[in-house]
Amino acid sequence: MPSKRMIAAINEALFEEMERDENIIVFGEDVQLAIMGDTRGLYERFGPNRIRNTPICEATLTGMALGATAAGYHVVLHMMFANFVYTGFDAIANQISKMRLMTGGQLKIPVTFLACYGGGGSNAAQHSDSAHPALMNLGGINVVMPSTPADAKGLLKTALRSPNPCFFLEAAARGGQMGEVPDGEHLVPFGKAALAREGSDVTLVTMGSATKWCLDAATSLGKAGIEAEVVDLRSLVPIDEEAILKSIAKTGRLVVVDESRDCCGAGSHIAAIAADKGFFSLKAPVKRVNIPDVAIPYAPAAELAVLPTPGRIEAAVRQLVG
Amino acid sequence: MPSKRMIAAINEALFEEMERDENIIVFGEDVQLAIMGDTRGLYERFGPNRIRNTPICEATLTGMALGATAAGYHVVLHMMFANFVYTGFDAIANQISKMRLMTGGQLKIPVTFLACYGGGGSNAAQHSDSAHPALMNLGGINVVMPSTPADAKGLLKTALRSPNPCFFLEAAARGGQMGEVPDGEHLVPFGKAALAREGSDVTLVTMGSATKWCLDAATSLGKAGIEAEVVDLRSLVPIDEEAILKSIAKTGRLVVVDESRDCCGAGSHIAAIAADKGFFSLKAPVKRVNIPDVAIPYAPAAELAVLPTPGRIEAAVRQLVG
Amino acid sequence: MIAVKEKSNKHEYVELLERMLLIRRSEERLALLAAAGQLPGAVHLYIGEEAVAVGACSVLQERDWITSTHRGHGHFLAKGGDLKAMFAEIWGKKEGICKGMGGSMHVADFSKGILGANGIVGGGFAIATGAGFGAKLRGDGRVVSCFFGDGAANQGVFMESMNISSAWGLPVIFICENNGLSEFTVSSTITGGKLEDRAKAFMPTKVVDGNDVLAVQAAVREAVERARRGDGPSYVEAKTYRIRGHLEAEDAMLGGGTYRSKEDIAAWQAKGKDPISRFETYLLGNGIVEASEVTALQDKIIRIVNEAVAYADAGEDADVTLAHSLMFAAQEA
Amino acid sequence: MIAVKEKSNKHEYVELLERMLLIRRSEERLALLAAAGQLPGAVHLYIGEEAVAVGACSVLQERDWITSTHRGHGHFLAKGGDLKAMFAEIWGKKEGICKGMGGSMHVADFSKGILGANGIVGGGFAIATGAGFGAKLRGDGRVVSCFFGDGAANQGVFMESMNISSAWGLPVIFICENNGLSEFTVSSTITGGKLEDRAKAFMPTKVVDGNDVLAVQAAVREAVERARRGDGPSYVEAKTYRIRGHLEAEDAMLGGGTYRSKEDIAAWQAKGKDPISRFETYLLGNGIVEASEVTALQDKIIRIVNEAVAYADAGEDADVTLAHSLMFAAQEA
Ligand SMILES: Cc1ncc(C[n+]2csc(CCOP(=O)(O)OP(=O)(O)O)c2C)c(N)n1
Ligand SMILES: Cc1ncc(C[n+]2csc(CCOP(=O)(O)OP(=O)(O)O)c2C)c(N)n1
Ligand SMILES: [Mg+2]
Ligand SMILES: [Mg+2]
Repeated sequence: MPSKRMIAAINEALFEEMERDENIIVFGEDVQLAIMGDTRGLYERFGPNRIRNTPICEATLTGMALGATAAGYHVVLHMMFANFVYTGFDAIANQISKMRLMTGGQLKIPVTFLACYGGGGSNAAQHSDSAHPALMNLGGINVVMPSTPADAKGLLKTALRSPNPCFFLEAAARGGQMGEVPDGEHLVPFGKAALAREGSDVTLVTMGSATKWCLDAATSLGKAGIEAEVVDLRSLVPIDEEAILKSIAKTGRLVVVDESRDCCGAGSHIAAIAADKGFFSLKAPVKRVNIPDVAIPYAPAAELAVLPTPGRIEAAVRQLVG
Repeated sequence: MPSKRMIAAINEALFEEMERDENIIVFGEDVQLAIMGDTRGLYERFGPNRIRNTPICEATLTGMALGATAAGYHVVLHMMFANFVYTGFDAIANQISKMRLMTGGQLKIPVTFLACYGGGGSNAAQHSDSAHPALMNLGGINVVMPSTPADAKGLLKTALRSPNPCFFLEAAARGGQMGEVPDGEHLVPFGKAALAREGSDVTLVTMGSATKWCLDAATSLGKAGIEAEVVDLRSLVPIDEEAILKSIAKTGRLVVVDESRDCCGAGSHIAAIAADKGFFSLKAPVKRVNIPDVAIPYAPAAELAVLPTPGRIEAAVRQLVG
Repeated sequence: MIAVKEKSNKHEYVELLERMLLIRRSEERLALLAAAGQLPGAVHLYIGEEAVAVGACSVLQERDWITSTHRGHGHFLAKGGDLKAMFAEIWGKKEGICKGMGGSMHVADFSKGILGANGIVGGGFAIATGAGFGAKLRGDGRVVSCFFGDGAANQGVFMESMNISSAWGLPVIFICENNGLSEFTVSSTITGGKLEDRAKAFMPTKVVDGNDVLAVQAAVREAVERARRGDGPSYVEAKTYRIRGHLEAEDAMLGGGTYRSKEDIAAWQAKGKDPISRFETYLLGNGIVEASEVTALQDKIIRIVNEAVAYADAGEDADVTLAHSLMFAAQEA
Repeated sequence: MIAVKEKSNKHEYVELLERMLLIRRSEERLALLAAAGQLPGAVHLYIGEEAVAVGACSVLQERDWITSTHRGHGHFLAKGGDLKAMFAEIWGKKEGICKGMGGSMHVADFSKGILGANGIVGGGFAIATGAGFGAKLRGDGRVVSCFFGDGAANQGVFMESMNISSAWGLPVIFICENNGLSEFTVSSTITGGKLEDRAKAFMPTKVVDGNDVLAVQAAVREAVERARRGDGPSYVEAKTYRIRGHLEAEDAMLGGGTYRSKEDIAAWQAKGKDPISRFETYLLGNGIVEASEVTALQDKIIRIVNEAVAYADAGEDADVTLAHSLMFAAQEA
């Protein structure tokens, strides 16, 4: 399998699916010259009717995505940074996540949102948020977060064939990460976690950007004789509860690692699942390593201090094991 | 103490604080004739410079609230229904919750938001959401949800003296609920739960609209010999972890009851706290009774079926006790 | 839906009258039932504004799209939505057009191009613009009519949507129902400048007497033709008035407060102003219809409304499990 | 900040030149350092647009407010912000104006009326309107200048804020920095109609040559006077150009793509167009300053920039615990 950068795998999924399905259209701010890199070359290949730069007006763009599905399109809306999801949040929360139920199921909403999330670039508070908790809470929207180029391709292809709205979230600082990517048809189903590392002493449940940090922490812990299992959820809505429960049944210990703020974050939700359905497997408190309830600071060291980096993960594990 | 309706207690807090502090101004859509009842009479008393109807433009109103603090005002912005918080979410999430840190603490942001949340009125999906999980996840905003008229008055007075942004959330279906309300100076501090009912068999942690349902369930369970303790959090940010942990140390069992959707909801966050810091107290799985991950349906019976009503609470308790 | 005619004729006129009467009579029934506490949720009536929806939709084809508002019954019926299915919806029944999941504020029928009433003020702008973008890409000559109120015209999505529609030449007709009111607020107190001027920055505009069904029809017809030709969006502002309260529970919510005078309401209800009695007078006065025909029409409408009430009454309660099963569509094989 | 003068004179002219030079030279230094990978985060430079901020702020008082954009260094310095504190901020240092918590996109100094640069395009509109509302309520004669780009003018909050400002007669000056570009998009491809016409629906407007500092100054002065008199908001559009990339990392992000020609950039950099060389030529040509004075000024500015770099270099790293302690203000006793 060829090794590719994450961003190239995303680009490949877009190319392949747009070739396959002429109803897929892409729009958003600066998608033509591809400010985030992922949509590069689509304009040259598919032209202005399939990919188009928009004005800066997120509130309308999100609602437009819904409207354009009436004409039979599968819309890909690029939101650039996850913080701008807040700017366009009304139509996401009040229209897209509710319209199918409100109309008694009259419509399908094949809309795939792309957005880059997370810190690591000293982009400060307005360009470093992870918006997934707010999206997960809406109920009507799938949310996926790949951690490898292969999963990025496979999850995005699944999203682009789905009749439902989906947020495909890209870790802003990880576009350059390399990995093997299967050529052509490669679909990763929603709601299936990947076992990123096997281990017997503690389970790290994680996703997206935090997976690499977990694997780094696990390697380091391994040297100290602590074997961490790393479960990469890949999709948050739907979520693979079984994979979580199976792993904690094996290890009895859980640390949830996620790059979103703690309060009502993804980590809390996963911990809550464990405390309910996995309760009898647990031998120790469920720990969360995530972003504290603060805005992301600018200065590099200050930013790094609030990210769920390997050091913090290791420390949490050591509270449970050893 | 005089008995008053919830909405009257809120109104009283506004009157008293606006008398006390001439820097408090109120604006929002239809606050003058008081479409939600809570701001009634303020216009006649304080006039157009202290309370003013605005155009319908939530995205600007939330940002304006921040801007007006530059002139030394404590702004009360009424958002009407919690769903409209999504419409004005950008300035809440990207400006208000982050501006203090982003500027190195140069400003205070004394903004109190009022919004009515929750179901029970067959108002359908776009008028029945509880937006608190998304707000709790932002990190820079206090979130309070009274369950009694006295707490409504006391929490709102605290909010109106706070230098920080605060969401004061009113249960839409509970404005008429009666309760004794202390006259004059009555302040309820943020971050202090109330023990709404003592019990030894199971803890119900709840807040706002769900408190009444918990108390009803507890009464019914009591008849069957199951004594439920009801902890009414009153404030969600900051949250009274101690009260939660103290109660589960006593009962060993926890059901979290909240009127927000499950995924990354307030209930998940409370369960996560218990699974971490309260782990060794727990004798049974932590259950959550809340809104499933769906949009709120219109038809009364269908709406009721998704609310965390006493029947569902009782059923959850009986899974743990008995 | 009312058929498109090259030339106005009696048949078409009677259809316009019939459709306005259907809206009026069915909403009067809703008012009665709401007052009796027999309807769930909030009910926002369109009474007094029927000429706007009916005039506008009379020049649309079934495949054309509309987006509507919280005050959406009139648009739904004017665009050919089924009264029985709408009543069943408001009653919260399984037979409702949205299976009882949406209610009054969300009546929609995608098969008839009705992309939904909307509880979010301004919620229709972007949906209409997106649909217009879709239509433009397909090049199939479809147009979209976006109904919205003068209050909604203060939402920024109005400008955003006009900008995109104009920059990209989309077939969108922005139809402002200017009734001078935003809930309990007199719109002039919260509105800077003239709404029409906001639109003028982007597209051709026309302001018409919104209680004159033929005037609305003519203005929208011109806009539709322009849109179908590929010449882009237009703005039509219809000056009209809401006779009933903002919602049927208004009196209780006002707690004795007032925001308009009884005289104002009476003036707009007068024969020369009310869109329906005025059009009747016009048709009778010009000998286009006979008094007996109008009476027969009135009787027919009452019958239709009665039948719809009976239908909704007899319906089954909504399926309480739908909230769980309908949120996501099943993946196709 | 540049003092307000009844009549233009040499002193004032030199101040305008000096302020523009300060912005130019300090940003040129930032460009070099960014290219060398020595600055954290994204850096958006104002080079080529200095006349707008400097002309506008020259007629503001210290107590007046401004809101700024992602391209905010120029506004910050023009309104009297301290260069050392700004550099220290961009360096991520404790001595930074925001203690290193905000960086380039968030430079703010509330004590000087600078209500913050803003990473959200259009983020300043509502803040300016709220501040203007506050000023109006206080009746203290303060005004607010809201700087924004032509791209931001497509955000709906632009219309919403103009509506409120006009409906309530707020002392807000909307200053559009029309550089024809929104990131890598040529704005004309995503913009319907003329921006000025959007504003005309609400308030007096004026379009000026944004590279002519005196033209900007005159237009903004008129708007400020109107606002102080209580006569409400104005719109001033300054036609200008961004010489540098959207951000300093642009080349890498474009991956070889282009959105404008080298010739365009060169044309705007020409002596007759560039706001600084043009103003210098004007001052020299009219005998207002001598060449030696300009040289001395240039030297002085270089010294100031060097000192600021040294100051920032010598600063302490930002306190990593601040994120925790600064989120909420302490309740007063
Ligand atoms: C985003 C949003 N904000 C506020 C409301 C509450 N609301 C419902 S109708 C209305 C007034 C709408 O006025 P207009 O658009 O003129 O329509 P009209 O009711 O006059 O037909 C308001 C403020 C809402 N439903 N949605
Ligand atoms: C809400 C939001 N959407 C998108 C962006 C990304 N973005 C940053 S600058 C910019 C272009 C702004 O153009 P303009 O307002 O003309 O300012 P200029 O850069 O030309 O000075 C965009 C789209 C953003 N920062 N915020
Ligand atoms: Mg209206
Ligand atoms: Mg620009």
